[in-house]
Amino acid sequence: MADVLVVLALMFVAAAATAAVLNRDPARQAVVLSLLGLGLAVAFTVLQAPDVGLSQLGVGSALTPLMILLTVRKVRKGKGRGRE
Amino acid sequence: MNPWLGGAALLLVGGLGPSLWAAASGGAGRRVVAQNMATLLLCLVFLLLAQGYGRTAYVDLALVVAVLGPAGTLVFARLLLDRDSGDPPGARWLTPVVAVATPATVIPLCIVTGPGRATVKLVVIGLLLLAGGVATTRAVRRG
Amino acid sequence: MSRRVRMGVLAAGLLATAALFVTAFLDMPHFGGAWHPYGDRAVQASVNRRTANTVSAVNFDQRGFDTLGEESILFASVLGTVVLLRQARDERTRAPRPGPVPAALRRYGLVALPATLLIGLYVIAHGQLSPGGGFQGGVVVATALHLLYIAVDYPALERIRPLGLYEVGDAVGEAAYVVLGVAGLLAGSAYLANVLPFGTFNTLSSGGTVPLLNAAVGLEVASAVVVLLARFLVQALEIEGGDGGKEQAA
Amino acid sequence: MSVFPYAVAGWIFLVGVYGLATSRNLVHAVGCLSVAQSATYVLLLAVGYRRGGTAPVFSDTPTTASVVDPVVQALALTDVVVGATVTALLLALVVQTAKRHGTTDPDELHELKG
Repeated sequence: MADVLVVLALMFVAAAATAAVLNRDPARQAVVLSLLGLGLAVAFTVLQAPDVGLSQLGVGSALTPLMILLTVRKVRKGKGRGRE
Repeated sequence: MNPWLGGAALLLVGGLGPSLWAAASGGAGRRVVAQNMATLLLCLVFLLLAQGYGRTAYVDLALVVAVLGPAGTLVFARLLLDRDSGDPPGARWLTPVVAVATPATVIPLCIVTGPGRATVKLVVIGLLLLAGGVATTRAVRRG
Repeated sequence: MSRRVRMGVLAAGLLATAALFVTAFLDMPHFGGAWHPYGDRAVQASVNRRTANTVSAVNFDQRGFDTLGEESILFASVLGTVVLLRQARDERTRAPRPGPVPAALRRYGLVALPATLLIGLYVIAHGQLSPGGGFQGGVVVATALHLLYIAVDYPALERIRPLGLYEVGDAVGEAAYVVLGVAGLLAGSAYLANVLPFGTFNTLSSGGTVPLLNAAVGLEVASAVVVLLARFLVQALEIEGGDGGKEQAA
Repeated sequence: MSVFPYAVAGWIFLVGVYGLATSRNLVHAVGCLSVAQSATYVLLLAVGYRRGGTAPVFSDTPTTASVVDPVVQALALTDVVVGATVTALLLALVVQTAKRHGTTDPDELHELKG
């Protein structure tokens, strides 16, 4: 059973990583990256590393998406002004 | 065969898998709803794993997701969702799923754990999750 | 280089790397094996020093100097970000207008903020016992403060966030780690040696210097993340952007 | 099963590098870099796993329990948080690039320069 969970969690992580790369719009990629972070946290936990899982949760669930979305907003604002 | 780990595997395949699909395709609204659903289910997965491995220390992960998961969804609701685009598809399922799945997971865990500090922690996680679910649904549907 | 040539080079590189990976993976000790010489010794050392969470013991006791290096990377990248995202001379700021926030969301934010803060501090304080520690808890604490921005509004966050204080906190956290290391030297032992009494196994005061170093790291990480996000928030929400840059360069 | 987790780590790394090399947006490229970075965590933890082992945290389990390797966990743990601040530094560079050149497409940047 433990092995089944490891395989499932790793497959989820691999799928999320692929999806994160294939989503070319950074704002939408941020959503997939957040799911990748959650998937990694599960994978770390089934690999019996709850410490690393906690670390990943803290960073991946809110912090990284917030930074990416703020960057996207800043960059778009700059571009919109340039076109005017 | 450990039923708790079995439940976690089932949630992983049946809950988080489809959430990933929805989060990786379609419009912004659908993605944010999927992300919200994923964090709520993930919290339950961690609770089931903690029980399944027989390690109460793992409950801390569920505790952290219960507060940071909604925070993440609120980030997306604030910076990604278009205010005038209306109700995102699937948003009306959020509250029923949270309202059913959370007690369905937390109450059996409380019964198995028995009275004590661990049970109080489980109840706190359940309440945080319910409050977070309601608040994020409100934010996502504000649309 | 044309796009097609570039893709060809990329494909060749990826395939070669994949081949190297496969060769290496087939030769590695198999997944889930029982042979972990370093792990077994680290666990033994940690139990001898009465630290229940051996991962914290490795980070802050056995490899404390290495963690100082990691912390310095963190400190340096925060410094770099602050320098890169400072307000340029030709940029104007504009106070962002507070948007309408549903009352239910505002109430959730006000309840979740103290709860998240408490959970973050709990994670830092229990680093030597259960999963957690300064790195994880610091991020949770910093996220808690930003619930004010994401659930209430930006001016509310600005009111409770004296930024200078967090910049000091970042430096104090880093300095506290260095000073705790010097304490080892003063006690007649090595730099960052665990010189405090180890205490009773599985209690809050166990582990000697581990909880103190955890607290120092927690302070630094929390302050660092607050400072980082503050820069991004100012850039995205306040600064209008000057006309310099491109035009001047051209 | 004996090499599957390693293969997953390899796949994540390669797919991240592919995204990095073909990216048309610097913010997307930073996201791809963080994907490639997560491959190292998966690989490290897979190396440290012991079948039937539990987490090397003895707050709720006897010290005689069979546990997985804590050294690799310590390596991954600090790098997750430090990696996030490095991501922030890269995003700050992207913001500066966009300010100076008005674009975040690496190909257009190349044309500007040369």
